[in-house]
Amino acid sequence: MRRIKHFPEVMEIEAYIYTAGPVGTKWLEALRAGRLTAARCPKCGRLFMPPKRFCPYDFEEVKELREVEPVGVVETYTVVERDFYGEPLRERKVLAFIKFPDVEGGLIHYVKTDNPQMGMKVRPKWREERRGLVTDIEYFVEI
Amino acid sequence: MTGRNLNFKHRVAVVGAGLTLFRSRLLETPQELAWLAAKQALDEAGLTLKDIDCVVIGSAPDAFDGVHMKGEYLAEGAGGIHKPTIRVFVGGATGVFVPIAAWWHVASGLCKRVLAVAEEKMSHAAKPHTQYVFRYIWDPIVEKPLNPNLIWIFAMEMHRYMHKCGVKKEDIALVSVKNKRNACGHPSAQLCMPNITVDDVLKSEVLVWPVQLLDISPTSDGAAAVVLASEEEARRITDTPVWIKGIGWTLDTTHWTNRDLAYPEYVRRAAEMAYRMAGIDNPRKQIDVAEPYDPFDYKELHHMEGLGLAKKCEAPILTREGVTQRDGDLPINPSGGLLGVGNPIAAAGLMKVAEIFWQVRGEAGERQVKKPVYTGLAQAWGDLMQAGTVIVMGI
Amino acid sequence: MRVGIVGVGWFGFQPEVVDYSFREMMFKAAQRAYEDAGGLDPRSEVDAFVSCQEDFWEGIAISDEFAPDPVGGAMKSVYTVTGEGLQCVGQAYMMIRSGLFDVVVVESHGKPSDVETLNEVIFTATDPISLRPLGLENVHALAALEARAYMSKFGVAEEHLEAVVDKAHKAGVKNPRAVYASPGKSRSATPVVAEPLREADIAKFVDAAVVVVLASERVAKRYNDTPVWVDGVWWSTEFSSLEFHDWAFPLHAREAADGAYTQAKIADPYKEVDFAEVDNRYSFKELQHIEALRLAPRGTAKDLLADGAFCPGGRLPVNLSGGALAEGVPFEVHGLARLSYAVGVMRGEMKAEVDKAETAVVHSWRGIPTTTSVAAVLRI
Amino acid sequence: MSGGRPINPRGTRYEKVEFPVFEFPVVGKARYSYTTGEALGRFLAGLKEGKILGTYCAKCGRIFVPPRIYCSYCFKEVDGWLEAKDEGVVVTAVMSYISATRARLERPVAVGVIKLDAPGRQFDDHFFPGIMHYICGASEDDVKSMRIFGARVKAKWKRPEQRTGSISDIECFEVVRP
Repeated sequence: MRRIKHFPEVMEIEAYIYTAGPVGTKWLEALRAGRLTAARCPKCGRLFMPPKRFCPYDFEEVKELREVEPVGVVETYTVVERDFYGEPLRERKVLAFIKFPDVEGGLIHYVKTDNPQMGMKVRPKWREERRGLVTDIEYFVEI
Repeated sequence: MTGRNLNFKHRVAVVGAGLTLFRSRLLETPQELAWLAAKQALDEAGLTLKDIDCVVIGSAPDAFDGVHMKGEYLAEGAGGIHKPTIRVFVGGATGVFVPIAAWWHVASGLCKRVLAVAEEKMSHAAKPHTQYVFRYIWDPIVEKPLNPNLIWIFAMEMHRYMHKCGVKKEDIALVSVKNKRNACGHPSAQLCMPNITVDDVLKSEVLVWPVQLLDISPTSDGAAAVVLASEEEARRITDTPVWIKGIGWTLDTTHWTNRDLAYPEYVRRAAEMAYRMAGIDNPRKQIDVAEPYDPFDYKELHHMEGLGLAKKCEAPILTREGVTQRDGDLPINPSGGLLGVGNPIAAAGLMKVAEIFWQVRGEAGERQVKKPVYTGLAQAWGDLMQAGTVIVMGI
Repeated sequence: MRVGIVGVGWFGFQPEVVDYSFREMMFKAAQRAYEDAGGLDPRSEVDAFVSCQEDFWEGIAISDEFAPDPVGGAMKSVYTVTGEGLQCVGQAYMMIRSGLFDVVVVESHGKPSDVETLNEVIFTATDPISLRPLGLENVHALAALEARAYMSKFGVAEEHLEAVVDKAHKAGVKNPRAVYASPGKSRSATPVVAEPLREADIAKFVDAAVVVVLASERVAKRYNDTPVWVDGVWWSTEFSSLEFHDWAFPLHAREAADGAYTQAKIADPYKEVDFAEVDNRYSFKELQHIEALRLAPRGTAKDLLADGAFCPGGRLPVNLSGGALAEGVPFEVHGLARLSYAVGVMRGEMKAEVDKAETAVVHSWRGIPTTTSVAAVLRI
Repeated sequence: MSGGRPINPRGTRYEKVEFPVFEFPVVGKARYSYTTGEALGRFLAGLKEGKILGTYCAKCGRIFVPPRIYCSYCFKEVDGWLEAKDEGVVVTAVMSYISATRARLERPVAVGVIKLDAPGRQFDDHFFPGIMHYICGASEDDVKSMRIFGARVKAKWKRPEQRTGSISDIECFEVVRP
């Protein structure tokens, strides 16, 4: 019995427009100004980056952003050589999780280095033209 | 169905509820919306996050917020970190289903205090238009190639109901007028229209005849939350716990083009399940206030008949006679419903559960119905004219 | 009130099931499960149905619409959990213990072969503000970050991953469902994908559907003389965003396991558990999850595995089925795949080199980028 | 807007976007190739040949259009295939003035559910072979006056070479004028 076995379709719209909430918007505006900040919970004093509008631990409201020294430490990293479908990438990329002293969380971002190390100190390399996104940091470089 | 006399060793009560504003566009991220509602519910119950041991999340299509595995994403905002957190999903009926799932979290004895949070942020799906996401609700092979608009299916059901029961559009418009005026008493309301008239509804833009613009609830961002507790905990938390007396839900066959849309049989079955558990045999008399799901005005009438609160084709008559007003004998949607307060899909159903919670406790302020309230009902609907969820609550 | 598994049915476990749609796969799995439950009639003997599924896996905006019919749940109490198959078992466990339900059917299905842009779909699960703008070409890189954190903290070397992959492929040969079990393949012969993970460290995807029938102690014997009892099931979400979770150790797996052990009154898992089926969709995860499930002290799973403790015939066999590395990852069905294999071993239907198979622990994780695990304790 | 709970519900409303947001283009990011399976695979092949195929259950007598390999009511495999006629009666119909993206249409289109004839089988309102489709040859007044309910309609097929094996191989169901 003849059959048409597949039916191609999509579940797409044109584009999503994500907003970042009151604290997140200030965080993105700080990025646009080339500054790293973290959100501080008034009750437990933890600093959160990426920022939070509420403390996940005690559910208090978080309003205040604090400036953070743009010096991070590579806590773990990977050298990505192939894409999900197995094709080699045009150029290898180093993806890392970068922690900042006394800050809970950190940033998952690219590091431009030929010799990635655990515990390596890095600082952000900002793009000239910034739009208020985590990609305003082009990548991190070793200090 | 095991219909034995259902007195459970674990009675479960609602002890707190919270809501955000319902608006077409809110700046908060979905996590923050969930947190705003959850925090308000905890505050009202006089609890903090560390008192919660399980979390149940409700949110409708991921394609609105634009986040895959949305349950994981919302866990933080719903207070679910380092805890068992689960997301249940029955389309639009999710809002009333969240407390149903939270009920067996407690009734099973595995959890003592459960946070049930429903959230929806539809404004992320901005381009080309929020409504565009509804095209992915249809059967991808048999229906979607016709490039449908979701309002088609509601209009077909409404027209079938009008045809079968001989209902006029004027009768149906009365529901929209009632709810959009009632909403003016609700602090979260998106669409309070104090002076709306039937004429306004009948003159509003025709979208898909017989559905016109003011027949519909708006798309919204918003979140709602309730706190459930075991009997022992509930008595310690508050002296006015509102018991969950009955739960019920039913999903009909997917193939809505094979069945008559004039009467929601699946809502009747869901109500029957909840009534049996709550020991209700004459809902018209024993239910003091009800919040049936009203994404469209005709749906309130349609669901009143499914819930047995009106005989078949009788709901428009009761509405015309004012029986369903706040000072009527059977107040329906005193909150203002989805038509007036707003329709952030999953959170809309839980807003109704919160309304019944406040009505039973006499805390609905301007919206409080005139007659004394001992037993109330909230109902949600969803999927392709297919899912009915019912919860009966009371003293 | 104990809760027993009285029927299990599966269908598929093929890289691409071409001739059956996901609904038809659900129907086939349900038919087998009901047959296994002594010819149970879903139209009259089942109180509720729970389906585990996600919208973006199916490409349908409210995918729970399609749950009722294929499992016999039209006009019945059917609902969907957007979560892991084992979380659905957890819901059924709660529903039955509440006293309102006696027989609950759990279903999960996954058809990865239908998804053409799988990396982008998985990536849509990341936080829109903090991670999505990066546009990762390979979401497995996030798992690689966890791999290095674990391996460097506990001195785990590539040879230990080699041992896990080797064990999975050899054990999988005895599992009729394990399409990816190929004993000849050596891990080092496969290319590096995201260092330290090579291709062989990453489980491939598979189309599958599994249905499980659970019943209360009151009625279980009507459907099966030897039910496998679910004595504990628990789940936990560690965090919503990866930046705040423990990169080196799956706390969520530890929290889920502790919850399940407490319910099942297991004080010392290493002594009281006979065998385990855990999530090894990345090779290093098997070691992490063995330790998280208290089957080995932290950092020692690699050594005990090298001594053969967790191999078939060992002291506490882990993944007799070969796990996801051999069977493939069927999206949310993974937990039920582990559970159905464990039930087969405990009933003696699956020939397995394990001397005692009376108490088993089954675990599943929801994969990248989640921090959610589920664990269940089974007894016969 | 006052009185009673919820007290001071919160949320930050905004009209226009004048602050950093992340616009995430989605085109090309959620593509699927659905496996039609036995039932819909044959259904689509049938449409390409100008036929509307269904399955039937001998135990309860129900006919399934669109077809499926299981009877939802008896939970058993269906007992065989049959061809439904490509004509029937309108069960419900509406007039759409907007497209899927909510944009106004120049000319409204009628859409409805059509109960298909299946010779030798009768159905009640509660279960019948039926599909949703466009209805042509019906005026706005036909729909608004509800005269369209129960009207006989017949499929208007695209030319064979234009057909691709999809529900859109039928252009619409045309009202049969007596």
